[in-house]
Amino acid sequence: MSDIEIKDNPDIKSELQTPPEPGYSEWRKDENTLYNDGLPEEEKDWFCDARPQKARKSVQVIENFLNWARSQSLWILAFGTGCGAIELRPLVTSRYDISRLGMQPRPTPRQANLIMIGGYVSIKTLKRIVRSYEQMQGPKFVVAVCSCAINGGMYWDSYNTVKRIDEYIPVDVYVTGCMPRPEAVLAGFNKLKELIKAGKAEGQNLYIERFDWYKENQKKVIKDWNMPDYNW
Amino acid sequence: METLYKELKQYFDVDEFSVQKASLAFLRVPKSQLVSLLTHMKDIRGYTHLVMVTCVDYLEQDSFLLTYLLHNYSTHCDLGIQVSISRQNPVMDGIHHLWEQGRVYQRELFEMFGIDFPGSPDVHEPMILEGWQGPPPMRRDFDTKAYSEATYSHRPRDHKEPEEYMKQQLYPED
Amino acid sequence: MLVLIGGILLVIIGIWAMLARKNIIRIVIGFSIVDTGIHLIIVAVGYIQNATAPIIDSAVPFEKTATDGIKLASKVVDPVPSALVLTAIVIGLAVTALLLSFTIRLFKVNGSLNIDDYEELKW
Amino acid sequence: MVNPLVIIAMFLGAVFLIALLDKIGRSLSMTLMFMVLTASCIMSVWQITQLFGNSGAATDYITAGFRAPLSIVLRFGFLEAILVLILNLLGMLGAIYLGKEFCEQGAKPIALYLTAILGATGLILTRDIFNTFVFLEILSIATYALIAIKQDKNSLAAGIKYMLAGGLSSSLFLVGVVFAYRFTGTLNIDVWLGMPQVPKAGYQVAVFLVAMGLFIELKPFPANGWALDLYQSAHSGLGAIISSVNTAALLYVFYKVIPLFSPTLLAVITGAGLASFILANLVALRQQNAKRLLGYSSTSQTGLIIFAMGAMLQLKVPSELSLMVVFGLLITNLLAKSGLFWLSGIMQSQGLKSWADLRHSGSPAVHFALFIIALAALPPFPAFFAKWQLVQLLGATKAWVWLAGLLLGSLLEIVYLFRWLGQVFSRENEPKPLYIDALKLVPLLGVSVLLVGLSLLLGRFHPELDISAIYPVLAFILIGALDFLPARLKGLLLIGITGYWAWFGLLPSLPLMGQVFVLILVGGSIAQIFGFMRYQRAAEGMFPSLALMVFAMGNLVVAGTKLEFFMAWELMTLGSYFLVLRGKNGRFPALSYMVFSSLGAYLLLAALAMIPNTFKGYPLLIQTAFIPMGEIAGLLALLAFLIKLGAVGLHYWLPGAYSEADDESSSILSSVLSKAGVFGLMLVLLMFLGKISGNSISMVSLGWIGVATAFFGALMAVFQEDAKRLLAYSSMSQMGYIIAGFSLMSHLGWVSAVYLAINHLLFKALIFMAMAGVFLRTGTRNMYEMGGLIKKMPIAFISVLMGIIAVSGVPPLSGFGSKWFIYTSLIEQGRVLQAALAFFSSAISFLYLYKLIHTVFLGQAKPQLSNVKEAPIWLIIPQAIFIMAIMAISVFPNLITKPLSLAVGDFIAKPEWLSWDGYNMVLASPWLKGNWNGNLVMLVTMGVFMTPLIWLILVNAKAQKVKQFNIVYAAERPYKPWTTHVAYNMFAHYDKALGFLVKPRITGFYNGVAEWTHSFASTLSRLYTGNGQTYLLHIFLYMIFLYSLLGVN
Amino acid sequence: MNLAYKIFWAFISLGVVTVWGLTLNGIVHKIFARVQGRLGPPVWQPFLDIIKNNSIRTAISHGVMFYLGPVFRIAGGIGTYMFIPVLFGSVYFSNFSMSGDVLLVMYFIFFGQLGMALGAGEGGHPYSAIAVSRGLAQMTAFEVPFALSVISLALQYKTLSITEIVAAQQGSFLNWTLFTNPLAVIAAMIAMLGMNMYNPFSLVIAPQEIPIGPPTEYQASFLGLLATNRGIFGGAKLVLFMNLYFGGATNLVELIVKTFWIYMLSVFVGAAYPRFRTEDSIRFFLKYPTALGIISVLLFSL
Repeated sequence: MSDIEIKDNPDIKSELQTPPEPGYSEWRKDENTLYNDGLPEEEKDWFCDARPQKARKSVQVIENFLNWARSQSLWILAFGTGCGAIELRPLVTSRYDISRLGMQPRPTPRQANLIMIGGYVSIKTLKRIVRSYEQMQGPKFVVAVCSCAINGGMYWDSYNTVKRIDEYIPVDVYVTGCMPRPEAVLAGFNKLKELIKAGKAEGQNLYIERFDWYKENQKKVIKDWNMPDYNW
Repeated sequence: METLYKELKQYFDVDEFSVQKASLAFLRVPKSQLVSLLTHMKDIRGYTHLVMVTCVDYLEQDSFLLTYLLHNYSTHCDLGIQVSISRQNPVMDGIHHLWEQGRVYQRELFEMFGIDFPGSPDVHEPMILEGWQGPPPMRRDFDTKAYSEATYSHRPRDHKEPEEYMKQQLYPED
Repeated sequence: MLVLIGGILLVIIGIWAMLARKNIIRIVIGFSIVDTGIHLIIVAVGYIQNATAPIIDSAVPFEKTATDGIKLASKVVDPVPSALVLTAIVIGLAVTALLLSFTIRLFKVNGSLNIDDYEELKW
Repeated sequence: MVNPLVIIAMFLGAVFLIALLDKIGRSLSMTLMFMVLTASCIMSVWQITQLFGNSGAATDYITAGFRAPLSIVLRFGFLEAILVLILNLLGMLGAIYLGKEFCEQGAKPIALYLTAILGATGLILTRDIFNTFVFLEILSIATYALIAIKQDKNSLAAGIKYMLAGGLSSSLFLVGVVFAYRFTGTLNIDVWLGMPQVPKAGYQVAVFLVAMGLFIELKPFPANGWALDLYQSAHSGLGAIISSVNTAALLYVFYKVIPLFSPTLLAVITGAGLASFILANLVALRQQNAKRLLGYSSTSQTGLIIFAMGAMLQLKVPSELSLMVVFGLLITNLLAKSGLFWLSGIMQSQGLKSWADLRHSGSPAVHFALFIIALAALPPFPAFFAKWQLVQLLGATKAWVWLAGLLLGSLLEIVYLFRWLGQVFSRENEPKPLYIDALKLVPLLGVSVLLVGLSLLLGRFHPELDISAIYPVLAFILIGALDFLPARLKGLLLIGITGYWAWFGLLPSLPLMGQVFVLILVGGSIAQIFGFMRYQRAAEGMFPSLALMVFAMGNLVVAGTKLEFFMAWELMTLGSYFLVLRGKNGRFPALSYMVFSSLGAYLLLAALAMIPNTFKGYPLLIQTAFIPMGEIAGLLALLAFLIKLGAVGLHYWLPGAYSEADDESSSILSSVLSKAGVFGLMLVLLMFLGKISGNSISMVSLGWIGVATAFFGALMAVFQEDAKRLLAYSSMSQMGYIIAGFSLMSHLGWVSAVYLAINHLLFKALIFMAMAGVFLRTGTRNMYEMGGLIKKMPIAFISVLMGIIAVSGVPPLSGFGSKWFIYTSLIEQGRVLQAALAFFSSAISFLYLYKLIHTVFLGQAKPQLSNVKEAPIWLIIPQAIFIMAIMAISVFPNLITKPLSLAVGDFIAKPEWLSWDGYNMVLASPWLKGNWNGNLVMLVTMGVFMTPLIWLILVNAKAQKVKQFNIVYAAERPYKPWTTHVAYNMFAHYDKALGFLVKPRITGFYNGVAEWTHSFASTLSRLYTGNGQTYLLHIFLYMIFLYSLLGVN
Repeated sequence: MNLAYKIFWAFISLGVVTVWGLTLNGIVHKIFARVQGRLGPPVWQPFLDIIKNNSIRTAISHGVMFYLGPVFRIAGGIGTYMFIPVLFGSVYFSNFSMSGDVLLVMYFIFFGQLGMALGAGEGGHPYSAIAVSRGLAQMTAFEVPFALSVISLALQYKTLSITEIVAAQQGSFLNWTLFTNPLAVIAAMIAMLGMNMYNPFSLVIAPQEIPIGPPTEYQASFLGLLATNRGIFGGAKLVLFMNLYFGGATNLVELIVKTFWIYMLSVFVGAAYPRFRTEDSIRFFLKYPTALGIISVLLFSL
């Protein structure tokens, strides 16, 4: 369990790059509405154009209890985004069995709390990741597995692979390795649980706080946008 | 294979015949004769299976070398038919009428090398690279590293020598 | 009796002509023959052997009865069929004339007298 | 007193005068003609009034001063006067119609025309057999000559054929007359009639020849090719005269001589008449030329009248009755047929399809419909009463073979007549503008007025009919006359008069059960009339039919006599037929509906013929206990009502009729009209109460028919893509439960059946009305083309939701009551397997109901439906009414269960073990115990529904509302609503598992029957080769055939 | 007993069945895990999941019917339970079973399914509709043997009232329907396999084909309600089957023991079998179980 590196992401990010001051960018109509410019005109009716709002927390005591419950019932979005996703199979089967931690794979992002970025993220995959992430209901957590997700890994000079996933969605826990062993992933999950219990895994609100910044980053690389600005 | 080559020689301007092993050989054909040769191979010679279509960028010779790999199920032989086309005018005749799956290869070749196949269905639709705006990425004159550095931000390296760091982590008491 | 048989014969001949000939004029002739035959039959029906003509004069003695008006004393031919025949002949004549006039018109319109040429209306 | 000689002399004089007068001026001769015709009319009217005043007045007039045997006797009695009047009236109308031809061609046709009328008049008047021959020839020759009005090849050729055949038959007649004279020594028919039968063979031959001469002139099938050609080619004005005046006169002559026939000959002629009726109708099925079709129809009608004469003479029916029958048939045929011939002259083309041009022509279309309905012997026209009487007589004398033949022929007749009607009125064919000579409309108007006037008189004064029996017709006329008004006004008017009539006229006179059915049939209709008021403009033709149907349904319940019941039944069918026909693709469905309904009606007619008459003024519901009904009659009547209910095997018409009508009409048809069948079924079973128990084989089989209907109806509904067809099959399925409920013959079973009927009315009308709004706004009926309409049409969604909960029987709505009743009653009676099948069907109903609501209202909205908005208020009013009704009987089930139990209790006593404890309905039979407390169920459901709802709102009030494409789509996004919407062939897996049960076998069977009939008709029609000689041969062969039949007998 | 008491005890009894139903769910997951050689989640995991789902901060709704779908579902579950007497002879645990008989319960089961189907339908997700169509299709099939077996019971006990059916089975365990009418019980138990949607009849959820099925779009507290309903509705069905076929229960312990073992049948079958296709499932139910049901009905109607 020692060859792992766990980083508490928000701290890293704040020292790397300051997000822009709150202000209205061009795709944001107002406080509550989005432009959805990436969509053809006739499809705009079919997508919700509301801007996500920051979620309020409950009273601290209750929130602590709820955080505990959340940490005990993490449902993973079963979406293999890269080669690291193969690690989920040993994790759910009898050898490691994450179900004893209250975790289970869930086939729909609506019902999942945790998305596992399983390795390299190409532009095409990034688009799907963003969509799935936004479709999850918060509080939601991101665990990025493999070095590719951290710094590009062996795809460090690829024309089509993003190197830092945390520029596009807020990541709670990174698990290094190429690929990390299931034990490492498990340790990552445990770290996430600690963060949740400590009330530090507020990636969802972070995403909304820095929504414009994230969106700008996403749109910079995803040229073929063709989806609403926020996938409800 | 040799006999096959000799027979083909009578009808087509094939050359640069090279045998890799008993069941695999390559030969080269002029661009204009490719489709008729492939038709011949498929309909008469029994090379009914299109294994793949691939391309090599010979930047120095200013040409793309396309390789159509065929397989014969009765003799279990593979034949690679190569054709060289100009890099300046990368247009090739499609073979999707012979093999339906040919259009997928052709889409890929267009996307990655910019080789056009007029008439091939959806050939200009993006396949893997959604919304790609740069030059075809598999061309050798495309500098992927420069592109990557310009487009994607890199995580600054938090430099630690692995050996020392691991020692520190694992055996801090030493 | 001979008249009756002759009449029936004529009817049969006429019917044969109507059914077997293709020319409309011949059919009309056949029709006339049938007519004539029928007239003969009618007369034959009324005829009574050895009777006189039904003219009430001195040649035919009669007596009055209380119930039935006049009672003829001797045999006379039944006058009614004879009267009928007269009417029938007139009518037959009229029909034949009409038939012929239609035939002529038809010939003018279409130029054919073969009955098989007029089969457009069917089913 | 008028001496008929005056008429004849007048005609003759006019004929000669015209030749002269015409030299002076055409108008003079025309005036003379009309004067003569008018004069003879006036004389006959005068004669009639005279005879009315003085019944013992002499009617016989001798000529030349001699007494009967020696001189010609003319009779100008009551009957003759009426006939002369009608013939002359027709002659006058015909003359108006032919006015243009007369003006152009001058004295000759006018004189000939008058001669023809003279001949016909003379035929009616004379009592001398040879004089008959003379008048016959006058008529014929005049007609022959008139043919030449139209000088084309076909007309002339047909003329020749006609003359040859006519000459031949008159020759036969002549020979017959002479021989008869030879044997009887008299030419006077009356004297002849007074004589005892002459036993000689020769005499029989003579009578046979006389009969054949006349019979052939009457154009019996198949010795009538010449006549058909003539009808087809001659001027339609002439066709009208031949088919009406000539035929009527000849028929009257036939009527005069028919008592002379020996019993064998009578039987043969009667049979020949019936055969002519059936086969001519059969051949007519394949006919596409309108005039030729009319020719066939003429043949068949003549055959029918001859059959009626013969049959009634054979059955020794009193002559007044038989006269009434013959006269009714004859007069309807006269008027309607001449009217149709005149109409055919107006049309440019004789192809039946091109008759669609009539549709927008105004009054001619109305006339056309009138004539067709009159010909089809539907109420209120004289032929209906005549046929009714005929069938009653045949039934009373147990002449089953005659009866069957008559009904078969009538059914065939219905097919082609209504196919024709459908061609004209269906909206499928686009009409071309039609230019009509106004003068030619006069005769049409004349015959129509005569027909309607006669019908109303007959309906008013028919001894078996109450005045209320013609209310539907009056309502039809009233609303029809106001048809130019906007739909809303008409709707209000209709609601007003129907409501007034139902409240003050129907309800007070009825027992409780009758009131329940009035509530269903009339009340349900009234609520739905609001839906019909959505039309902005007049919606021509809709409201009159609706009025006809609604009033007829009301009459059905109050009907006291058999005739009242049957008339109401037929009028209801007619009204609903027009509603179906009005639909966009209504032509074929309307036809199949009409044909099956008529089949049912004829079965009913036969059944009614087998039971004694009932009393006027007392609803049948009360009388049933005293009506003895035989088993066969019961079976036939049951079959008739099962057809109306669409029981499996007899449901061919159902999906089309219920789905192709206008949307509101579909609603009223499937929710209300089907209950008329329920009422009929109940009446039949009432008659068997106490005689047949619920455990008898017949009732158990009926129960199986019921549950099978429920099962197959539901299963077929599952695989429909068209929402209305789905609902239609669903109606069929529900009818199945009702049949099963009635078949139990127990108190509980009947309560459940009537409960189901009421419940079905409520939810089916609710769903149909809501869906009518959907169809209106979306412009399609295919469910897979809709989707996501819940946001656009929330009220419709709520209605359909309520409706489907009520259909499926999910508590707490009233639907569960129907399920509870049906299962408990079935199990209580030991029909356990039927209960299980019923349960299966009701489970299957979930499939189609979910399909209905999901594919239309849920799922993905389509871009082409983005402008859809809520239905007009007129469609929402009935929905609101029905929702309130459903809620009321759901929350307070006693509102309905107790009255129903009382109503059924009038017939089947309520068992002790069925009781109410507050709202709790307790069943404590020795065979089954159970209970149902609808009120408490509702309260508990409300409670358990509200609790989690409040919790959810507390926790999750601020859920973000998203749009239709904000769905998880395997990390992709959907692109097309069409492919994202699961709708088409939704139950493909069910099709794989059970689809083999609903392969269209029944439909195939009936289609096969239709095809075979048509090909048989086609083969038969090849008899008419068009060759004049062949026709002559036909005549000879036919004669020989009939003679050989005589020999056999 | 006045109404307030009645409602109070109904809530108590509802609480009992909820807890027991959810615990059973937990046990089932544990058992499945053990069969697959895993440790499995803790038995109380369902409770945690419900808390978690209710504590989700954001939620989306596709419309009113989507919103009401889970409410219908759980109302169907609670309602079904409310119409079943839980403990024989206990006035406290008889709920509102006087509202109707077994027919009411059989039809009230549809209430929730219908509402849920509609709500899921408004979600607009194709999987929802596919799953519903499968579920309904299968439902029509397994209702046949179940209905036959209930009819057979009605013939046997001459009543449809659940209380009276239970009463008739008191005395010795040999009076249970299981022993007096075994064919009907077998038919009904096979039908129950279909009702509980475990393998081989897990057509609706079918994780590999139409993941999750109808609730694909449901999340947060909607899902919480659905999960709660799994406990209640499952419990209600078990109590119904126990009452009809296994002599009912006179105390809570008996109830727990009996329902546990009834449930285990589905679980054991489910753990051991692969899945049917829809049409095969329909054919299966309409063959053997239906035949058994018909035989049992005929036996008692003769």
